[in-house]
Amino acid sequence: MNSSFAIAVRKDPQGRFAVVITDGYINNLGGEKIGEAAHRLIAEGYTRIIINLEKSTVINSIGISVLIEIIEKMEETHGRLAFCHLTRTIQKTFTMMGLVQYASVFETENDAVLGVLADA
Amino acid sequence: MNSSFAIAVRKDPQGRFAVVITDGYINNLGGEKIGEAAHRLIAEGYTRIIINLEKSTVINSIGISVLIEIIEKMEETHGRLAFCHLTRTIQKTFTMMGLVQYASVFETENDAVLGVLADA
Amino acid sequence: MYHAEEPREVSLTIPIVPNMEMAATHTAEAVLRLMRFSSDQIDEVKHALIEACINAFEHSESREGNVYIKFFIDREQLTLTIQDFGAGFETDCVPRPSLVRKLAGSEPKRGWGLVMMESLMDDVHIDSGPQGTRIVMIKKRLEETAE
Amino acid sequence: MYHAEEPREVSLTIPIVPNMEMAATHTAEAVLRLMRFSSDQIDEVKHALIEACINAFEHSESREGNVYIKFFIDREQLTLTIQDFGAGFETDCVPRPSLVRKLAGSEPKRGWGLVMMESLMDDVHIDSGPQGTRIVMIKKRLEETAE
Ligand SMILES: Nc1ncnc2c1ncn2[C@@H]1O[C@H](COP(=O)(O)OP(=O)(O)O)[C@@H](O)[C@H]1O
Ligand SMILES: Nc1ncnc2c1ncn2[C@@H]1O[C@H](COP(=O)(O)OP(=O)(O)O)[C@@H](O)[C@H]1O
Repeated sequence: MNSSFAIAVRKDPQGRFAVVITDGYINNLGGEKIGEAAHRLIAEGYTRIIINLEKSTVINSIGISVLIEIIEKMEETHGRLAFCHLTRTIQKTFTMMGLVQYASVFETENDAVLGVLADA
Repeated sequence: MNSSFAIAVRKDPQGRFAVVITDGYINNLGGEKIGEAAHRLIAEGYTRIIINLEKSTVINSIGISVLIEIIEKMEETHGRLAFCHLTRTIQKTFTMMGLVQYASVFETENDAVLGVLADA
Repeated sequence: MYHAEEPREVSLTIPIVPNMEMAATHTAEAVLRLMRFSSDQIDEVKHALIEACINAFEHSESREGNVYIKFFIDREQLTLTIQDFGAGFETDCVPRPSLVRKLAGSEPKRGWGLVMMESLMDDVHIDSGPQGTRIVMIKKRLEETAE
Repeated sequence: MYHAEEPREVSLTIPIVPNMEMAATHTAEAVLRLMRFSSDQIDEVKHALIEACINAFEHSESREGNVYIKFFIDREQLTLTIQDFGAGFETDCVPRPSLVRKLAGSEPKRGWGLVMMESLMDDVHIDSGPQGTRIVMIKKRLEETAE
């Protein structure tokens, strides 16, 4: 309901992938926090990143533009970005933008893990 | 969030008390539903009734006036009415009205059960 | 981020439609959260606001059919006004409700709205007459949140 | 209960303050739920409304400092207007965003607000000029909920 935003990062013990779990409204500030977390993971060498939006049901276009920066960074390292638990509105928006051509979308975090690890 | 309202009734297998569990905004319609449930229980012979408001965090004065009708009915049958899981605002309001002189207030449903069964 | 120094005003106009007071409480919740009021204070304001709205819905007989709500927030407090252009009422003639009398059956069960507003807000002022009713309610910030 | 036949209008005025678009989405949610729009439709309206509000916040340069939102609901649809009294803009001169160009670094990452509104609403009309900007968006009721 309010505009507070929190983020958690979970790393695969074997270092194959990392999950960024968001909580709250993804506006400019929320987007920036996701961006920072992703850039840190990329700097640490992660090439497979999952963003779990289960607890973020509201996003604005400024927040989304940060996600594009992450995709740009991941393309440079030939990494794979995946999203899971998108609301129908967010999925519709990502599709309209063409974002789903550069990042995979999965129902659950588990599906996303299997997805980013496939043909690895 | 919306104005839908639901009610559930749980009866003690030994018939010593019954719990009315509310869910949603207690306005005139919500109040009426609670009133009907309570009056049915009284008609069935229950003299100890607990109203669990855990899932009702918003109430209006029309809804409250129905609770007074229940107290009135319970007084006639020398019954005991108890409430549990009141928000601070609802507790403050019940206290301001003097309602807590005629009905006991407990933190949890379990406390309320022990309360209405005490000196039974 | 928001700085409590700057006064802010939010206006909401709702039609007289059953349960439309919920639009007012949801607006109140969002606005007061942004303005850093505490959850308990927000809850009290929501309940007082509901009472003022349903009174306008039930009693105002407004032909024009709307209720006008304003949230004015500054460093010290929220000033909330609820106005209708209905028939008005004699504020001095409203009897204080008594639970004892209500349980004795000597007065109607209803009649708790105004005392609820008074109990939940720091100040309530009612201006009512043939031009309608305007309620001004104040909720002071708690010390910690004003800092 | 509410009958969809009667048109209803709700107005909300919010100040230009970061995150104040949340007050608008919460009002929208409560009003549209009462007016029996589906959850998915409400969610789409909320996101379109956010974009219109943050555009007014970011770009309008309004001195007067408010955004005026109106929900007009009838049997067929919601008509939502978002207005500011800012500087306005040339609607014809806004380039369509392209993800390919953005990823190639040849255009800024931002610039998705207007296309989001168009994608989420059934109709979007923008009136903008030196007197400010007024966006009129329409969301039609789904067949089932109109009954
Ligand atoms: N906005 C209003 N317009 C006209 N009359 C009002 C208004 N608000 C309150 N009143 C009058 O004041 C009385 C007391 O209101 P209240 O304490 O809220 O109890 P209740 O609404 O249950 O009667 C109402 O019965 C009504 O006569
Ligand atoms: N209310 C407004 N007042 C002035 N300019 C606006 C307004 N809304 C949109 N614009 C202009 O239209 C452009 C495109 O808006 P939008 O598609 O929402 O993307 P973004 O806000 O990310 O730039 C803005 O950059 C701005 O120049």
